[in-house]
Amino acid sequence: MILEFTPDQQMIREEAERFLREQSSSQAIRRVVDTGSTHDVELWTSISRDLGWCAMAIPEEFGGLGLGATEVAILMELAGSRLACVPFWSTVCLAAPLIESAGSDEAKATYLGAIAAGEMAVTVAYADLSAADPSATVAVQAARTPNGYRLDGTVGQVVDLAVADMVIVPARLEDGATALFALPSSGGQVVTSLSVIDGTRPIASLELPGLEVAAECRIDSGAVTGDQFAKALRFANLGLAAEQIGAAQGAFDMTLAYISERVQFGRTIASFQAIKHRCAKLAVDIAEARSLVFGAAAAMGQADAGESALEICGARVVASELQFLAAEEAIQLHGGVGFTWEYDPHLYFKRAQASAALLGSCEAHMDKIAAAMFGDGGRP
Amino acid sequence: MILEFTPDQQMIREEAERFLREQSSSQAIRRVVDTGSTHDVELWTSISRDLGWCAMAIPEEFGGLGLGATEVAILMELAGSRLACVPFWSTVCLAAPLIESAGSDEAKATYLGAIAAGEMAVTVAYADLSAADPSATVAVQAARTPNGYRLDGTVGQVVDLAVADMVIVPARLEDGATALFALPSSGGQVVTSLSVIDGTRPIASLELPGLEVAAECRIDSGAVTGDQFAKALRFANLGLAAEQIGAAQGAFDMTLAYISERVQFGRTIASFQAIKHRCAKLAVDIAEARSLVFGAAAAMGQADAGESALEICGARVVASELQFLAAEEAIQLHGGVGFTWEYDPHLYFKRAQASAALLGSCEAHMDKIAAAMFGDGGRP
Amino acid sequence: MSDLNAFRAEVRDWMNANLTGKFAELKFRGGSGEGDALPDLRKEWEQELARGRWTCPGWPAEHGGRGLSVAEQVVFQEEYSRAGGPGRMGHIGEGLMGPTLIAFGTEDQKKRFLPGILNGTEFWCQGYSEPSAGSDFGNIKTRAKQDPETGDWLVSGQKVWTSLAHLSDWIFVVARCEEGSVGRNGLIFLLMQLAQPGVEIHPIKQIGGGSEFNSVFFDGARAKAEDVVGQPGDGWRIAMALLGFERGISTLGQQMGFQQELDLIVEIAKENGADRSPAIRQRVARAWIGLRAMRYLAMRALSDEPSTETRREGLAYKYHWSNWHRDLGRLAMDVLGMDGNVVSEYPRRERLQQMFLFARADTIYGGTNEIQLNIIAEQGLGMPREPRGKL
Amino acid sequence: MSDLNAFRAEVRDWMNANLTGKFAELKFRGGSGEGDALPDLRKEWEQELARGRWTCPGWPAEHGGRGLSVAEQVVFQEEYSRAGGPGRMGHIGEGLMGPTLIAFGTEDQKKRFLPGILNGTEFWCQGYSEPSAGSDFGNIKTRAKQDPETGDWLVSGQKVWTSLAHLSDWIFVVARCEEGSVGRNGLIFLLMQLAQPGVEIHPIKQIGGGSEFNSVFFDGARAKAEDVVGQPGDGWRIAMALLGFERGISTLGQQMGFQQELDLIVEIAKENGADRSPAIRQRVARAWIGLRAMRYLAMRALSDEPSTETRREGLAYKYHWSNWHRDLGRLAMDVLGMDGNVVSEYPRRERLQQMFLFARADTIYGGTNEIQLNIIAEQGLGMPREPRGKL
Repeated sequence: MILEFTPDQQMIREEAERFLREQSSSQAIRRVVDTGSTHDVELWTSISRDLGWCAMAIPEEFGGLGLGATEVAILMELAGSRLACVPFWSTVCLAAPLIESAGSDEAKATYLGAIAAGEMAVTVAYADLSAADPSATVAVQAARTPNGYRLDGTVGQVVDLAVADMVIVPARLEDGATALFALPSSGGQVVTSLSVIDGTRPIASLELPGLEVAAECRIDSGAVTGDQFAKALRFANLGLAAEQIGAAQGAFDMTLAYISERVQFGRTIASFQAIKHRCAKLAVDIAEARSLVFGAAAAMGQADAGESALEICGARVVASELQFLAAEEAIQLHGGVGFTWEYDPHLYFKRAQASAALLGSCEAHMDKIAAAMFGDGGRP
Repeated sequence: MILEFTPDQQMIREEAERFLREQSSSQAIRRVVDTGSTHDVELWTSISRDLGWCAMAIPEEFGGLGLGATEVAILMELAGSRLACVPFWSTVCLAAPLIESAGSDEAKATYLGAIAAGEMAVTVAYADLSAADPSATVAVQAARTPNGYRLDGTVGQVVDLAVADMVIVPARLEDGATALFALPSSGGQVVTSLSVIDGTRPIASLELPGLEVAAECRIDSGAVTGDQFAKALRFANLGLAAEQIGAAQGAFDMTLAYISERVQFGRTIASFQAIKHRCAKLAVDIAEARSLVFGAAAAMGQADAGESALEICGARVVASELQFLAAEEAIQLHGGVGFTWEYDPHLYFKRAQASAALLGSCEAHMDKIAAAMFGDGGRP
Repeated sequence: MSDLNAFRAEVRDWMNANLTGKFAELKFRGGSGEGDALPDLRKEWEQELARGRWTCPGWPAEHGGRGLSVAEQVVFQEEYSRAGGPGRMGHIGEGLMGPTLIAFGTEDQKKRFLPGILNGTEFWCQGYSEPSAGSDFGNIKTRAKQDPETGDWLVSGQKVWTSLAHLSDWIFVVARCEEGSVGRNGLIFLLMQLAQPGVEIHPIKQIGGGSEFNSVFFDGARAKAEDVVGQPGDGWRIAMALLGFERGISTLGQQMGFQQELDLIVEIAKENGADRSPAIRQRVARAWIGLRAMRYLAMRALSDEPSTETRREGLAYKYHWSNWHRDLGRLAMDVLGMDGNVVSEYPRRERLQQMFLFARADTIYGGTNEIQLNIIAEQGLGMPREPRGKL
Repeated sequence: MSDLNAFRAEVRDWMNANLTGKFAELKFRGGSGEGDALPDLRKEWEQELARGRWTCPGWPAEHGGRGLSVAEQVVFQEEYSRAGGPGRMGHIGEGLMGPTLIAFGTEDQKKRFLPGILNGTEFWCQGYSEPSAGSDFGNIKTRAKQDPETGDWLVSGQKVWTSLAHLSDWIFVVARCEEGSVGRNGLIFLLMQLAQPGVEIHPIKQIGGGSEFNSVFFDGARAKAEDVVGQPGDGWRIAMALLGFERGISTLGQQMGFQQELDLIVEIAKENGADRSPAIRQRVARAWIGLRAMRYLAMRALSDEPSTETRREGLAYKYHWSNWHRDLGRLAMDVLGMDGNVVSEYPRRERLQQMFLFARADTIYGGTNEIQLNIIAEQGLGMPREPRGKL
């Protein structure tokens, strides 16, 4: 009834915050962005191996800590606030839940174990990651061969592909069923890094020109169902929403600090009431979005799946809008320096636009909610 | 190229403004609203008979002044700013253009002449005045009789019906064509005044329970075409948009005056920067909307009809949104007294909601514009 | 959890059993915008509640309450609203006056006033706002002068926006008791009977036609010497503490009402075809999102040991719900279309029309939007304070 | 009207005949966000324009212009943009410096500087903003000290946000020439050569990767005694007058560019299916409405005898276009979807991406949104002035 963090959750939060403040500084982000690197290697090692963040939501039987969506949301929020350049979301929110939901027992033991141990970054090559349901279309065809399968197809944009140790590829079998293939980074697929505006999250294209893979590469428990995809994607959306509100908070904190120092007309910018009211409105939006994200996280296990899915849709809507607004205001309230490369607002701004384009537009999420409310399955 | 009022237009404007400031005071409006009257009889007599406003856009051959859309928009804007309780819009913007566009020569001579002379308030009983195209549906059936026609049907809401001396009823003939019938207020139709939230514009329902009318009541030049309706409705929309921006300006002026006097925390409310910025944004919206309304009015005769129609759609969108925002801010910035009956903001507020519901929602107007831009005839 | 469910069932059963007969007429009535509706029957209903021990259930047992936990109080509010329980005439007494007396009142005051509140026989209203001190609470001008003979206080001045004063028995009044004092100093917190010479109540007609609010004029009206709460001069502290007793539990009941309004909008849209409009659908979805967020926001704010963050979020609550509700009113009218303008006896439509109009007050009373944003910026974000002018 | 049409045809023909060959590469280039693109060729293009007598066509004939009417200048701007004429390197000289010299310059200054502007051989930039005087023009700290021997002025300080300084020959500088003066007093308006010791130009890398703006550092750099415009101490008046010469005619050309961007968005939406989204359709329609209103707003503002009302509306213009354009950038990216994030050589996409990023500067340079709203409130609506602080 009362929604608050447990003392353990509070501790995870405080420690993660302290760690990221030191390790994912502006300088660290710029080392990645300005050199076009895929990620912050050192930071990723710390997070995955030393701090065990990747183990958080993996069930204990696979070597994880068996904690829940709230703990992951806490970490995603903080990672977002520092624009941490690591494949954390793809590994923990995109790939691991899919393995857990649709993977074979062997695959779970092997890969969830490796993820929990911090030995592996993993991503998923959905055909269209911008769709509200990225599993609805499949870009890769899988044909059985004597020794395994032949994979054919191209996926235009795969997040964190160039840094991942493994990519999970949903592919269509001849009988129309969808299978999952796990390809190690050395697996022979063609990976082409794309130059992107948001340099904090790498994207690459994936080409599978008739790639022959062994039968063991197939990791699903026998044809993936829509429900299995949906369950995994709820987690991905929740994690993304948490990251987005974190990035909004990060941009907002930076802005508050700047306008409290910067003087114009003999006053700090923060002393102008019009600015105060805009900041206060942002604070209201943050309160709204954070409540919904953590409320949805807490309800995830308890509420029925349909209700929970709608809450997560809602969380994505408010988080996407909030993140953009916070970044927009960061640029505007920084004034002249706000649109320079040297200051950080543009990093948050580019990330905001790029994140909003993932896993469904606000409109698409609201369409889903409306369809449920009107009980008519969608726009008539 | 340069868009400005001619000296004549400027003069019309200044005189009308002076007149309305005196004659359509808050007290005058309240005499109508608080007693549930249909209109301000004295004001209507002055406008229609003494000042000749109804003659403005009627062609000279029918006794009018032969001026154009700009002059009517000027008057509508000012009438709106004072919430003048008169059937000016229905007579001049709704009915007269329909008679001019689709009426027989006799009807034009008779009725446009009477309107120009200020002898007649007229309205039109469109089946659904809330539709973007109110002529698309017809609620009344007309059957030929030996002496004329028998009219059957009900129109739920007709603006200014209870005050009009005549109502024009679009009716469907047996052959599917649409005819116009002019019924004097004594014509035997059943008129039931409705109690409405916006007491500044009366609405009544019209019942025609098999009413027998003479053949002369039919006033169209022989089946009304869609183009004829569309032309008349462009004028109605433009006039309504002008009225709406006027009402917005009226609410805004009232608000500016109030906050310049009212003191809180030892300062006038107008001295708070957050309030200043909101007022400034309203001023921007007013500038935008007024420019579009008068630009569209000036282009009406010149640009091609399609282009002009879209501009008028756009004018309705910005005018409807502006009117609501200005009224909303009027209530909010008046503080506690803003939601009392005693102060005027609620009059503007109720009018804003009621006006926005006429002749198409903002969404419907934008749909039309998008259909033209994408060249696909509407939402796919 | 199962205890809560049992409690929920208890409330539901009681409401189903008792909001019947003559009280059935009260269902969903007396909400905001029509707080003055059916007053006599609603006072009877308060006594019915008292018989069920459902007045003041959050008060400690030693003062006649049930000592319910926060979670239980939330459940009560939710079930009360879900069942259509009418707007509470006793709200000010139960939620504000009672807790203030329990904390600051004398034994005599508790003995004299708490029973009337508990039994639903005495009704209270609030005398804070003044014409020239709408949002500016420090600018109070109503004066209290002590009668040297009796020790009573003679009060003169005007209070405004007093909810249901015309239907109440008592009013608590913040007045200036030290001549020449300014701002927060020199104020006194008085309990005053309304039915006495020197008190005049003028209803204020509202945008929707109802008169929930009043101006209350005092012209030498009397507060007994023993009816001061705290010390003379200490009124600011008492007044602020009183406002703090609103822990926001009732907001979860309020949200039930919001959900009913939203359901009504969906229902009407399906009937009149507004559900075919993509823009309306998106707005309906957005309203649902905002309401869901509101629920979790309230639940976070109920934490017993709020962090800086949840405290900051708590400041956002009033701004969020009031603006959400105001927008819901517009959505309702846009769904109704031209019919929204026509006043009819059709009760669902009327409820939405009244909501549309009265929700305009939501962003004004109890701290305007502008004051809320100042508070969030200054107290929540630590931004510089707005300078006071010298006009 | 027919004269205007003939004139329009003349411009169109000239552009079609001359924006070809090596200049074809310049089409639609050098706009905002890439003002530093292809500088050498664009300077050549300025000289090509000069040969056609299309530089400074609004200047009076006696100073080498064509003395075009406002309407003709609008036509020129429109046709120039429609043909894809590149961003003008000579804009500051033609639009700001020239008119200022014509109004306030000495005969000698006119003789020395106007020809270079007219011929497209000398390029100017603007030295107004400073790091601690972004929007606060009265807070200028750059100092000019007169050399008692030569009468020249020695300038020290820093200007910032100077467009294209690294590609310009001359800069006009507002500096403080009276020690101890504050605000608008004691300023001087100087013309200074950039290629001299004591001037350093540092490009500022922008959000989109380009470097249109610069910081310009002065360390005892010299302005000749004869290169003061107006009197020492009179700099504020000259500086303000200069800003006033922007009559907003060029904005109608700018709007042509906006229309092209909107057309591009529509085209891409049709290709990638974004046109099936009702929300995108509504936003596209809204953009069209805003652009159409912008056009009429500009046309009203061009009136020779503006009324109070059109003057007030004119103040709204910058706020309206810059925020409209900023929103257009977001719409473009939302239409592109995930592809919007990928940098490619696909020129239509790249144009929209650059627009999305650089439009963020639109609401900041040339007076931020916040300054514009202050001006509208104070000058347009007569609301009280914002008090200056004393930090």
